[in-house]
Amino acid sequence: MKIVMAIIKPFKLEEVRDALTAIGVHGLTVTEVKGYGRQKGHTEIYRGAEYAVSFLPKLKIEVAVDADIAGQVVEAIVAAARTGQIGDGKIFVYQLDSAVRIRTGEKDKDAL
Amino acid sequence: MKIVMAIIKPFKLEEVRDALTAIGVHGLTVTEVKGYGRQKGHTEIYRGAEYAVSFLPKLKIEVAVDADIAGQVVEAIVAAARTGQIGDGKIFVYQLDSAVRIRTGEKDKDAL
Amino acid sequence: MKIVMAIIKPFKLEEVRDALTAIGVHGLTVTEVKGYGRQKGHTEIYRGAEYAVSFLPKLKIEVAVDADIAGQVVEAIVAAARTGQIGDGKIFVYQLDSAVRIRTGEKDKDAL
Amino acid sequence: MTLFRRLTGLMAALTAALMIGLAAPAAIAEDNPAPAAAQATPAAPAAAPAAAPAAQAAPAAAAPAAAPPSCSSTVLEKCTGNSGDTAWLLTSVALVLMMTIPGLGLFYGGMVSKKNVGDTVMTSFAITCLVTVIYFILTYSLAFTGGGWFIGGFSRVFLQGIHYDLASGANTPNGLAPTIPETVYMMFQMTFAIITPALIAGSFAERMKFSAMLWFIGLWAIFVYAPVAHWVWGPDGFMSAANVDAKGNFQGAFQVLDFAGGTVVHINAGVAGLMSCLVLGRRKTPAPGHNMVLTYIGAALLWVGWFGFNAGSAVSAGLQAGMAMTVTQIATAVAALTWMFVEWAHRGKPTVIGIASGAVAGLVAITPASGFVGPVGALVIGIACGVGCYLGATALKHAFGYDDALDAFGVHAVGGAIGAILTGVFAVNEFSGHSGLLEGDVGQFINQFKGVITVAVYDAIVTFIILKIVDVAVGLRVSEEVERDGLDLALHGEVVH
Amino acid sequence: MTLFRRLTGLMAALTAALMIGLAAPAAIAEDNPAPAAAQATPAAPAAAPAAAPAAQAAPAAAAPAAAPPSCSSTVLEKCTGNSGDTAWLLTSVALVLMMTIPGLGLFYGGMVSKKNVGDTVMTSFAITCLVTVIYFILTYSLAFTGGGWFIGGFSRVFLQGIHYDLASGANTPNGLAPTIPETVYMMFQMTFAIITPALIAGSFAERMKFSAMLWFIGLWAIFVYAPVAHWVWGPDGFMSAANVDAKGNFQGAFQVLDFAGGTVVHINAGVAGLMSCLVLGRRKTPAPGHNMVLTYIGAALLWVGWFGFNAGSAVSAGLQAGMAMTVTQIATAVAALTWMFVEWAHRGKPTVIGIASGAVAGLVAITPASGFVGPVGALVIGIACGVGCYLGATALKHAFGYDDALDAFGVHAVGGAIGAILTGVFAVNEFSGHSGLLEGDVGQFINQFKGVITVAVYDAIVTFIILKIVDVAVGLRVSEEVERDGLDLALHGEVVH
Amino acid sequence: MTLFRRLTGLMAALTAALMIGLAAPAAIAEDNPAPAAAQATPAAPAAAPAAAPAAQAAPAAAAPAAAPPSCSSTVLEKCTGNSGDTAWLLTSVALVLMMTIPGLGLFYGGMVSKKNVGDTVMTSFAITCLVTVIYFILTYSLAFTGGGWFIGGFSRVFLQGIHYDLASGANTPNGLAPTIPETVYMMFQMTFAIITPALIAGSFAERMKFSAMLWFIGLWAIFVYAPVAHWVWGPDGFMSAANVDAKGNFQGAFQVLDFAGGTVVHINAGVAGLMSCLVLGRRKTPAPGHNMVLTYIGAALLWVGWFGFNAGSAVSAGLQAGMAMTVTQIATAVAALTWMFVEWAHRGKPTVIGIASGAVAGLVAITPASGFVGPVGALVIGIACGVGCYLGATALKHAFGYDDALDAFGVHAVGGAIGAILTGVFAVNEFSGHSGLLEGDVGQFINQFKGVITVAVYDAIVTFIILKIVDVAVGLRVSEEVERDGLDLALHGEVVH
Ligand SMILES: Nc1ncnc2c1ncn2[C@@H]1O[C@H](COP(=O)(O)OP(=O)(O)O)[C@@H](O)[C@H]1O
Ligand SMILES: Nc1ncnc2c1ncn2[C@@H]1O[C@H](COP(=O)(O)OP(=O)(O)O)[C@@H](O)[C@H]1O
Ligand SMILES: Nc1ncnc2c1ncn2[C@@H]1O[C@H](COP(=O)(O)OP(=O)(O)O)[C@@H](O)[C@H]1O
Repeated sequence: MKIVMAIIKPFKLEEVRDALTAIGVHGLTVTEVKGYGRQKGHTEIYRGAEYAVSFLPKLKIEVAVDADIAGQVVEAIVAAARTGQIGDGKIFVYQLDSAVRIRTGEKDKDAL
Repeated sequence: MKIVMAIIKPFKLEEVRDALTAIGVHGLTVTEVKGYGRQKGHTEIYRGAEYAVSFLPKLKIEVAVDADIAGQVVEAIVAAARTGQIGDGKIFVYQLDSAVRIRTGEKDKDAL
Repeated sequence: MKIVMAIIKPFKLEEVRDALTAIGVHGLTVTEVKGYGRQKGHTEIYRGAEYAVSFLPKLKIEVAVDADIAGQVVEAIVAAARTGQIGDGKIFVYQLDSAVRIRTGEKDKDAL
Repeated sequence: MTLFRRLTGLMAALTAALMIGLAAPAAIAEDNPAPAAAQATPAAPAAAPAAAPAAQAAPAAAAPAAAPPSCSSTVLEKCTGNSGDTAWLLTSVALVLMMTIPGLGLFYGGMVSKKNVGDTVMTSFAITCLVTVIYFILTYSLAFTGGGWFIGGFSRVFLQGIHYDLASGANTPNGLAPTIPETVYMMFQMTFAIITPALIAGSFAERMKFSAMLWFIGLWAIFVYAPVAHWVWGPDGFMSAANVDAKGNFQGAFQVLDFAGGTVVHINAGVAGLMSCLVLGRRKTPAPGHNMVLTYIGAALLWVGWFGFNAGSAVSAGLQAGMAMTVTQIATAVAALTWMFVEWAHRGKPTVIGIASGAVAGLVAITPASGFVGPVGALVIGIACGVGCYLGATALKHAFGYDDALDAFGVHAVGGAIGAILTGVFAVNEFSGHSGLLEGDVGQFINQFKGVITVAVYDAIVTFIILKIVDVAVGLRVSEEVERDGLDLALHGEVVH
Repeated sequence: MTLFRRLTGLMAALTAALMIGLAAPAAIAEDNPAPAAAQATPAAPAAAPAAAPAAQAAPAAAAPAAAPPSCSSTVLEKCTGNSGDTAWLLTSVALVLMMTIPGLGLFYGGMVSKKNVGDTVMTSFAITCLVTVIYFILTYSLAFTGGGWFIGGFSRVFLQGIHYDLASGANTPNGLAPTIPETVYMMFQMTFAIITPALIAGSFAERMKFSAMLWFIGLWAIFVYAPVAHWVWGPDGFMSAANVDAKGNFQGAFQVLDFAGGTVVHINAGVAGLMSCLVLGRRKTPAPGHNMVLTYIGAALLWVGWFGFNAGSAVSAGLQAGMAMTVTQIATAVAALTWMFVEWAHRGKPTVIGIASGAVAGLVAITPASGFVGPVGALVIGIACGVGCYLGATALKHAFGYDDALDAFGVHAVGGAIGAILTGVFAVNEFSGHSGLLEGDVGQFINQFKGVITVAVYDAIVTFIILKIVDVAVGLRVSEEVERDGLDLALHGEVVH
Repeated sequence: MTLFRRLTGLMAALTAALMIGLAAPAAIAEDNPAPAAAQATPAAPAAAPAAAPAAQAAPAAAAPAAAPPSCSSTVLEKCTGNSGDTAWLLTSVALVLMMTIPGLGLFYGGMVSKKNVGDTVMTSFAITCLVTVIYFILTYSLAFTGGGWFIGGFSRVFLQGIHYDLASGANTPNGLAPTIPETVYMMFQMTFAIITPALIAGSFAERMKFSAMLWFIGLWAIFVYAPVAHWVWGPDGFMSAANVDAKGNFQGAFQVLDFAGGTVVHINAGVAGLMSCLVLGRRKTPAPGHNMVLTYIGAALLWVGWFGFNAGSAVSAGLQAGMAMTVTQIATAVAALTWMFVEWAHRGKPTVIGIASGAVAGLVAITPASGFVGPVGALVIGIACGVGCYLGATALKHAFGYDDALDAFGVHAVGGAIGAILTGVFAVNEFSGHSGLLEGDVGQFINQFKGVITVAVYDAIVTFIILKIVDVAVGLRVSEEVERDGLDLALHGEVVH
């Protein structure tokens, strides 16, 4: 199994979720994060002074999937999350040893 | 070493924390996340209209532990976090290459 | 490739970010988390009663880097995040199978 | 489902009430002076303490216009009393309403968990609306018209005839406020009838069903507030200083001094709160307040609005209003600092919620005393209630283990009692025509105790009965899941994002 | 860039206006009674409904002082009218300003997304400032001085001569408020001129450019609000009850009863809102309000402030103010409960935003009626608008698919119309010298319809034209990116942390 | 520990003060008219600018009642002055208190980091309480009773005798407000004594110890505010327009026009603020305000409350109050727009905090001028302070590098000075009996400068000394850890959840 962790632009969440359900992935976990990278930040104004904000709001999506569909999942996310502008984000894939469904104690694939 | 990452229902945090300390795990990191899965979401009402909310509040717990107690840790979390209802969450375990305690620079096991 | 995940004290973010850029790492993702460990928590007062809070605000930093600079990255973070007091946090390193830049579809090293 | 069925019941009930409203012939309800003329209650030249000033001021105020002004047939040449007094009372209505919404709702809302803040503020808002309807239809008449020692009459049901009485000159049934239109006096008293039950919510916060709350408060407003208000402030209540004959001789059982509501409002609400948290039981996981900024805003608006509450109770814009405002400010500031320093000494830190709670404690305690005592009396009352209410919200509560969530009992009943009793100690004849213990009037001092006890006992019993009835009828408490997930989402389908 | 260019234009425009201000010789602007004396408009013993009371009260009130008081040469021995009436109107100015800031801004701010709350509250604040300037320079004069049936004159441009008129005794041009200084009447009316355009913002929230908003509101205040206010409340407006000759005979086209602004304020704002959301189009992703606590605070402050709005419109502190306050309270409470129960039945839950919206609906509907109807009329109006506005904000909106973001049309136009028409049904002669359908006056009932339609049609057309002009000039709507990322950060460089 | 020891000291001190209060025989403190009669200060037919109106209005107002009204032995037949004036002043007390709590606390609270918002709002609340106690015990007497050019007397310590003076008719020592009870005048002035030190907090926010703040403010209220208030407003202060003999001849050194507190309140607070941030040093990591919605609410409540501040300073409900309210509204709106447009041009965006700050700047600058100037004067003052205060909060501050956290100096001292000086330019004799430069009175223009400088210099020196003493005694600044983790958690054990 793999965990596919994607950093995306916040407003892309619905599209990514739909893309994943479309390929049969029915579970995921989302975290609000702040990202730093190539994309330039914005400035806030306070009493005539400017404050640069270099950390931008992003969403981190984590999906545990069976290894053989990992590639498909990555493609689905890329397709759904892409705007073509700097800051679209990254997708990281890493090995998952085991998974358990707390409710039933089911293991691994059955747990997803 | 392993990282045990568990997605649980928010109100189960204290119980899980206690269960872990009970088996000698004295450190963990918690993140507020939103989860999507089998558990059906709720609806908000606004000016006579209903809005479906499919992402539910969950907590993500990350614990870095020595490989040989990983199984024990998983069981402890399952026992503490289970309510038996849909949405109890998942536990994911993956390989941890190395760990460092920033304060002392201690490595791996000593860092936990 | 590796993912370096560090739990640090919130006010150390800027220093860590600068330390990383100094060694050529120009992207990272930050998450607000709560940490439990050796560091003792604080107490809140409400209507003459005390409430112990054992979860302390921390920041989780995730950086995906090429394997051979992982060690360097860890050292940079340790140097920047250390105060020498309990609660400075941990750094965890684990294996990253693959990475993709959503915008371009570039893979692995090119995606970082 | 069941919730829905109960709700329908509730709607039915209210709609019924409203319909009666429509049924009542507009003619009677609005145009016919007869009923008003009919029911002649004792004129009260020295009516309620609150009224006394106004009453006596009346001649003075009216004097230049050769009192009483003759009233012609068109509305506005009817004698409009004293426009300055009326202006201040109109303002006071706005100030006291502001105490409940948004004031009290925010004061309470900041002290609950974030997941319950919506239900908490909505409780204040809904009580404001519900009591307004009950009051104009029924309870204003029951409380403030002549009837007997224990309850008033029905002559003002649906406010019929209320528009005419200033026109009837001396024979106004509204001897309680002779220099202002009765509509304004009615509105002023309405704001008191609203905030009193809203205060109770502090005890049952975070666990009572919204529907049960509506039933409970509706019944309480009728069966507890109305009679108690009549006893203490009605033209012929058995403790009412307004209950005097033409020669000014007291006609009741024993005379209680309660300028702006120590017994009627605060002890009454506090004791009802205690009963409600005893009957409901403890919250599963009490937590510290989620936002002291909301509590700060609420306490500040309560303080500002309380000037209408206390100085407005002079029912005139003159010397007594000025002194009432003065002692209110002093007692409040002293109590706030006292609470802050006591908590600082006790827990090592001064807290926002602490100083805010102390201010409210001071406002509560000075309420019954405001028209009777002077600056030094206010100083002592402030210190006394600062300490007393802190203990009420901590030691006392923890000793008995009831879960008075936001300390409606610990602050309002305790503070109200301290104020009511110290009124009997520090009342200054020169200011109010009434003396306290310091000026040698032991009887008044004892009467204050009698008043406190009588109200507390009646209130406790009737509130308990109402709660049990509502529990059987619709169930008082939310389910564990609802309490855990928060009342906002579960009962109202809303969350603070 | 372009934003900046447009802004410069805006600055230029305003600065120009301000400079004219400076240009206007201080002499004329402030010291010269002449112009005031010059323009003699019909004295209005029974001026506007709002004025009627005051007008008739004047003799009564002034009586003791042997009316009219002789006025000496120094400012303060000038007749200061009735100090009680003046005190209440000064208070009312503060109350009504509080309705817009912070009231309305918070009521709206809680119903938008968190990313737009800053822009939403700033819109209320900026409109308050912009309209203040336009009004004192120009629109007070256009609306409230004598001119013709359709628009007033320029005699009060820059408020020249406003300080002198009470001194001129009977010949005051300010027959609309004879017992208070004209400055106070001007300020009172200013707060109405401010809140009306601020209400429109409910329809175009979350997507209009801030710069476009300033242009739109500025033009609307001049070309829509000023004439409509003159028609209905001006001394010689064609629907104005104040438009009477010395003998009190009506001199206009048809007389409309609008005590505190059902047509001038609410229908006017609501219809303009509808046009603005039709022209702007729908939001990309509407979401539920982000913080019902802000909406609760806003609704509560609107309620409290509305006492100044309605009871203040009696322009006196007497019987009519008292009854206006009474019916305001009743209608509001009933409408709030009605909305709450209807939504509870419809969606299974009572909501904070629902009860708050119902209260505002009740306040809106009772506004035109407040000086004319009694408690039972208020009860019916409350139920009617509670149901009507709920449908306006749900069924109606969804049926036609326009995106009236915060229901300025659904609540204010619908509620205003219900109130205006029911005023023609429930007006009680005894209270106001005007009868409604129930008392057999069919003509008045029909006039109310005429008033509603006339204002709605004129408003719709002119608002549409203004919007189109502004769209061409500076563009009305923000870009998709700005809407997506939030107006706070994109337009104002601020975010709620 | 040390904190705790210091706190005990603080408690001891306060308790001592309170005990003295108890010690003071109730007899003297409350019942004995003698002292009042004893200290006869010059009657002030044309007392303070603020009082002038009232003073002259008195006969007019009282006239019908055959002035002066004879006063009988019971409280309420004592002459209650003019009930309309009293109603407006009672209202003004509530409005001005609302400016500080919740107004100012929220205005400041929104501009600090989230981790310090509790400490910031609590500072306003605690100052309100602390100053109330100090003022009623001591500083009211020092500031507002007759003594000498530089400081008043002790005749009103613990407010003794305050209740009686209206009864003594013409010989009232309270010539400053002849038509209202002295208690009301005392309360009105108290709200000014409260907000002034609360304003200083804007400069030392986010880094001063709470305990040090209490000591600093307590001493400042006694040694800076009391004397300065006496100089400018006291019956015999050396700059006070009220300091005139029976014939109305000025008896002081030079007469300064300060209607509602440009020098006494704003310059005074602003300069003290500058000293405090100079002594404290810069914050480690200043950040933009965390919640502009709180700042919006605060600014709005400041604006609304300011009507009590300025129009209330007429100490009567008449022509002068009306014009004071008018110019307040105009200057505020103009200044808000000016600041907004200047920032828009400078930084490319209009901000919520910008327009709110501009409004406060306008309110500050019009304060000294409000009773003296007309609409056009207000327009110019608004533009001048909009630009001036923007520069004060940006260019000026950055040039010198001090960390005036929330710009108490940049807005209040700069705006107060602009207003005080322009009062000397635009004062219109017709409104106030005083002329400015435009009407050819060069002397007054120069006096305004003298006033500004005198107050600024005295304030700077004494404030500096107080700060140094407190620093030595308890330490002014929190530790780096506390500043980093936030004052809320570290000093108050509370956090916004
Ligand atoms: N090396 C990295 N490790 C972890 N997260 C990263 C890394 N580089 C970028 N990110 C995340 O991806 C987001 C987008 O990256 P950025 O360089 O801004 O644009 P792009 O994805 O188009 O290259 C960043 O905001 C950050 O959250
Ligand atoms: N494939 C997955 N990858 C990551 N997180 C998941 C996945 N499936 C479920 N989750 C997380 O687990 C939570 C519970 O899952 P759900 O299917 O709702 O109930 P259950 O755990 O009983 O099967 C979800 O809210 C989500 O946060
Ligand atoms: N076993 C663990 N797994 C995951 N996170 C941990 C673990 N132990 C500690 N942490 C994180 O590291 C933080 C600091 O650890 P703590 O024991 O308090 O101090 P120190 O880092 O000096 O040992 C904790 O707050 C927690 O967030």
